[in-house]
Amino acid sequence: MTGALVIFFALAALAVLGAISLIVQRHPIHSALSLIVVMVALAGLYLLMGAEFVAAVQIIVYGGAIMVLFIFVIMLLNAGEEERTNFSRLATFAGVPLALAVTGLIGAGIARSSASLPAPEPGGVLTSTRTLSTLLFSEFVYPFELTSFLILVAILGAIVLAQREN
Amino acid sequence: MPILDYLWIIPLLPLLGSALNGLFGKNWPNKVVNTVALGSTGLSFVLAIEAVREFFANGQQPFRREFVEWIVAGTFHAGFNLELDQLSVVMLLVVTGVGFLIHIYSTGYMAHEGGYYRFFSYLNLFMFFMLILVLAANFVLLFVGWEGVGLCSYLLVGFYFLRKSAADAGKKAFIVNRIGDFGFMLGMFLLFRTFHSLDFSAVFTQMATLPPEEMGQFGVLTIAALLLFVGATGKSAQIPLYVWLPDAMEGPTPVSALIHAATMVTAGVYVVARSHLLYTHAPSAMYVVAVVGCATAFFAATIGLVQSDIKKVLAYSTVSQLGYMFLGCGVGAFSAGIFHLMTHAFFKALLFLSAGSVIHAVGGEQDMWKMGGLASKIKVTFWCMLFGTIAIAGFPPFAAFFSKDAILFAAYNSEAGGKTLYAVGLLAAVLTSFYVFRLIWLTFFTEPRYDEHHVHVHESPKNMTVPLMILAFLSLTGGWFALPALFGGKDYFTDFLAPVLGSVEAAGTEGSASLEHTLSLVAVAAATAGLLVAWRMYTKGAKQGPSTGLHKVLYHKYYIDELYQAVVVSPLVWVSTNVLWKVIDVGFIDGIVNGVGTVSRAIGDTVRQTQSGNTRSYAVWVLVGAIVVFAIIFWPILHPALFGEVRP
Amino acid sequence: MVPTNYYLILSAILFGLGTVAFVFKRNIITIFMAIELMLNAVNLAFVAFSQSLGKPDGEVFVLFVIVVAAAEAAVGLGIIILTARTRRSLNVERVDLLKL
Amino acid sequence: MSDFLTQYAYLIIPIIKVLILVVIVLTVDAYLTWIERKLIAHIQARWGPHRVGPHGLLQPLADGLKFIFKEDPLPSHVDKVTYFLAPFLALMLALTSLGVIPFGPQRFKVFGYETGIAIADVNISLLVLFAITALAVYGVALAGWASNSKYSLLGGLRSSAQMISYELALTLSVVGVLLLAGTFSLRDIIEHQDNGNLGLLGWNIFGFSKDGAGFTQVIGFLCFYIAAIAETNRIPFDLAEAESELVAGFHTEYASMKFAMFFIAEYTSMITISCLATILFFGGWLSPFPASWTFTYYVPSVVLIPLGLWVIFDGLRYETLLGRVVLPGVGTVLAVIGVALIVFPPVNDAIQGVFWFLAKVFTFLFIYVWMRGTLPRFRYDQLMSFGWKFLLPVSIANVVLTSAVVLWRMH
Repeated sequence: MTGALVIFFALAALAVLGAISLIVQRHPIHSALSLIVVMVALAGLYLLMGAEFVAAVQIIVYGGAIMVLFIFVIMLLNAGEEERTNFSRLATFAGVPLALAVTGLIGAGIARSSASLPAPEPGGVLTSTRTLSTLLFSEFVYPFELTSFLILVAILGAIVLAQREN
Repeated sequence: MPILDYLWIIPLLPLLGSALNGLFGKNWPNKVVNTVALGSTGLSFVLAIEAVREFFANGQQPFRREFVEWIVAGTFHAGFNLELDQLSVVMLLVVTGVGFLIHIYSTGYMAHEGGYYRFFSYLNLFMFFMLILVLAANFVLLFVGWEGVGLCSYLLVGFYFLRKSAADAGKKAFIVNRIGDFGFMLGMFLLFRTFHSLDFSAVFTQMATLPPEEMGQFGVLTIAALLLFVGATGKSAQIPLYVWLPDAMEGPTPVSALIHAATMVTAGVYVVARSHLLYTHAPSAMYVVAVVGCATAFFAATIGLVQSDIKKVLAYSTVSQLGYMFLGCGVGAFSAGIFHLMTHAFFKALLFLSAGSVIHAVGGEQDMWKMGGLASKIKVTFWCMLFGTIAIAGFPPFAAFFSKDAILFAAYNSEAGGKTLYAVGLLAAVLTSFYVFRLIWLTFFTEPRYDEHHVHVHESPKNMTVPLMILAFLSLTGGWFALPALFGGKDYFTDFLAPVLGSVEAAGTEGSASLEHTLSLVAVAAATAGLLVAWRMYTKGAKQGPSTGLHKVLYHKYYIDELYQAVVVSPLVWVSTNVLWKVIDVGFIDGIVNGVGTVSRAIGDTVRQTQSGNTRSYAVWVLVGAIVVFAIIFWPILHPALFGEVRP
Repeated sequence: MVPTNYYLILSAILFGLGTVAFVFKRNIITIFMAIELMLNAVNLAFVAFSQSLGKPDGEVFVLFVIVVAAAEAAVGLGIIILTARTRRSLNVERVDLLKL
Repeated sequence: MSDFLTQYAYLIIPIIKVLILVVIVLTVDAYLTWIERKLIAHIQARWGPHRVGPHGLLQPLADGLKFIFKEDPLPSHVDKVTYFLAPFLALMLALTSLGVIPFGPQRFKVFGYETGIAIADVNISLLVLFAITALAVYGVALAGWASNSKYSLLGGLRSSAQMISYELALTLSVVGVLLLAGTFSLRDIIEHQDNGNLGLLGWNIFGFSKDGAGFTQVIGFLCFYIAAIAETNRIPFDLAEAESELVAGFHTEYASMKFAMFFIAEYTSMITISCLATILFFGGWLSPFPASWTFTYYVPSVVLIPLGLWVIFDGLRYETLLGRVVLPGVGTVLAVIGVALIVFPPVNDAIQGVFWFLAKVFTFLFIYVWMRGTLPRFRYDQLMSFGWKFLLPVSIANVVLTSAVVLWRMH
């Protein structure tokens, strides 16, 4: 039981608990907070694997921007507790078992297929920011440009959607 | 520029005029419409003359060219190819010339009618299709023209479509022609199946090598010839399909003159002559043609005797004259048939136009019993009509004398019951001269039977009378090509056509000049007899007596229409009403359509349930899909698990 | 050293929990969060693979995923605001009509 | 004993360092409030606090006692978890963000564990710092939402929107520096600015450098500082707690210690930002003078001795015991330290870096306070349009410009 394993299990437990709490919490703000916990835990796992840049970006973008946006919207709409309606019998009875089935399928598949993979090396030049950026601007430059267009479009869309027409 | 290389312009010009008038003519003044219609037709006439000149300049070499590739399917190939040989030359000149004259005439005749632009648009369209028909170098293109003129005839017969009789006549013409066209198409298919081509040249060159089929034995060629002849009977109003032509007189008189006398109805004759090789290789078919033609000539003439409608008389005479042409072809004298076709185009157009002028004069009245004594009032018309009458009656030196004479002579000389054919033809000639002179007397002499108070008779304007005079001149001189033949000279017309129609004339031309003279004398005597009888009966103002006995039968055209009604039409109507409509359409087709509707609605009703609009149930559906996908992806990984064997 | 498939199984579990939330929750915003959770799970798998296979491509993909998630959040939340304005409710079960 | 220490040094030493740092920071925060009140008072021609102790020097202690002993009311219908979580979150993040900041150049071994004058010296410290400051918004936003009051809610909304908007500018304005330094590590960034005899000209703000690949970052610095002020919710961007509009903004409903936590968090983040500005643009611990001017090593003493003497004499003017005893004591200590630095050169060398670092940091803190004393508050729409339409484009332009120049200089 090395230190790395300890940290892993701690963070994993944190993530899973956060995810579960996202489900059981009835107020959206609490769900959002749980999700933030999950994200921070994941960032920790990335660090553990040595993907430091991704970890930082994970927290900056997900934690610092996206989730803030969520909370902002929740506060703006002053969303209250979630009401327990059950209009969809299908979702009520079949939904959760099916979701668990999906989990089982993926889990089993991964468990049986990836046993032979080598364990990740923490740190190292492999995923230093320099490598990533070189890759990003050489091999993945077209997707990169496309994403910038995507963001532009998203901005315009958001503006158009959110403005009151008058 | 050598016009021959641009032969397609000649048919195209009328089409252009037709399009212009049809699309924009509605709001144009008559002058503009005239300019377009006459301009296009006249120009194509001029070009035709130029083309013929070049044709002669080339030493009468048959000109043949594919201008546009049209249909290519497997071995089948039909192009837009035009052909100009002696036969087409004759037809071309007749069509464009007479057509042009009739156009001029129409500008006067239709001046006060509604739908002026429509009329000329149709007329030009007809010119286009007719030219296609006569210039076509393969059966397919010829069939295009064939159908096209049928269409135009339908449109023009039903020109006064507000009048039910006119509309019905149009439909009748169309349907009866369909029957013939059906036969024609079958004939074409048979030819293609036999010779793997529909180009005249290809078919006939192959055919020339074949031996003629035995008399009475029915081979492919015979059947094809007969089928084509069926089409010809439809288009050229022969027994048994002649019934539409008299009713077609519902159309305006220029139309009757152009389409139902001069050009379209002769298309059948043209086709038979064009494919004369086929017929000469099928003697039995040829015999059938002769018999049918002869019978029609006599039969129609008898009906013509008693008709009171001036245009009906001419219509039946047209039928009978067409019979003559077929007789000529049937006995192998194709050039004689074509010769008569040409002369007939002249004098019958003349007669119709004069009749139109008469009708114009008496204000739309067509019943001869309500005319009379017009000779002094409308002199020009009278003289022109008289020319036409003499011509058709067959007095020398008028056109029909030569042509009819040639036909009868050929018939006399033809083996296999030639004498009988000759006799019947002669009798028909007597009848012909009788009913035409009857027409003259009833119309122009005897005391007037119309009331002068309402009808004020007046001569037609120049643009109607001038074409009359031209045609009168033509019907006088049109036959003189054959004039030398009488004096042992040579028949220029026959010689001219010889390259196309070949040495088939041999059958007709042999036999001494003396015999020919006697026969012509006999013919003249027959014409005179008819003239005298008519004079005897009608010169002193005859009354329209009560029609009885034979007269009644004739007056009702042997009740043929009623017969057809009973035998063909009503059973058809019954079947279509009680079987096709009530059973097949309602029960079967509507059943299918409604069934499709019902089934799809039922499916929709069931499937609609999933479209609840509830996002969560949609999410569940997404999950189901995801499970399937994952199962497929992971199957190769997972299925060892079912046997507990772990992969490395 | 932590074996790779630990990470992968963790990501599978998180993904499953995301799907559960996706069908279980009724608040639009929460459902949206569930989607983000699934994206995160996928990212974890990406990073784990890229680290264990020694290829940085996976992490580039993660960056792309994050960008897309950001854009998605912008537009999606705009839509949510609009919905809340017109429907006066954030409960997806009450938003089941295409037009009002 | 010692082997135990050597074995667990990697655990113990950081803990000790954290404790030290927290104590220092809390003290500094406390006296920062005193400085602020004094300065603003003088700017506004007032006396400011002067009752509690000489020059009101004990005012912070009094405030602290007050915070501790004040009743802590719980408003009705608040969301308890979040309501309690918010201040802790704010304080925790603020303090954590200091953890990656290197205060001095030295690296030394304790029980065979090499360490420096920084709690954590990670090679992506700048990213970590941004990550933590990015999370800082939650404290404010959640506080505003949880305390179930319209003023608080408005304050929370405002601050969350404001922080998202200005974070972009903040991050982008730093990219210029990153392009020059080519690393995320704050220590490396500082060392990259060390250009020997160029002195302060080598700092990123002026952008000269030995290899001639530098470029002035004035624009970047201005953007950074404005955005940073907005990030810390300070005047003129303190719309989250605009007294005149929303009673006290997001912390209207908070009292006593929880209120204090927000307060401390705010001042701590001020310190963090000042450190960051110092490091990124003003050469961190580097002395402004050329390396060859060794006599400048005595600047600390030259500052400390007169200060100490002045404090002594000033204290002697007091009648109160406190004045007569404490102030001279403090003055003597300062003076003695100054003398000691002259006497023991190695010590003097050791404190050079820290001295300059702190000097710069306190300059920035002074500017903070100065601004609060002088500038009026923005209107909310002005704030937004300024952030999105001016600051962001300018910082992007700075990035483009810098990268272009760097490329051109390299070839």
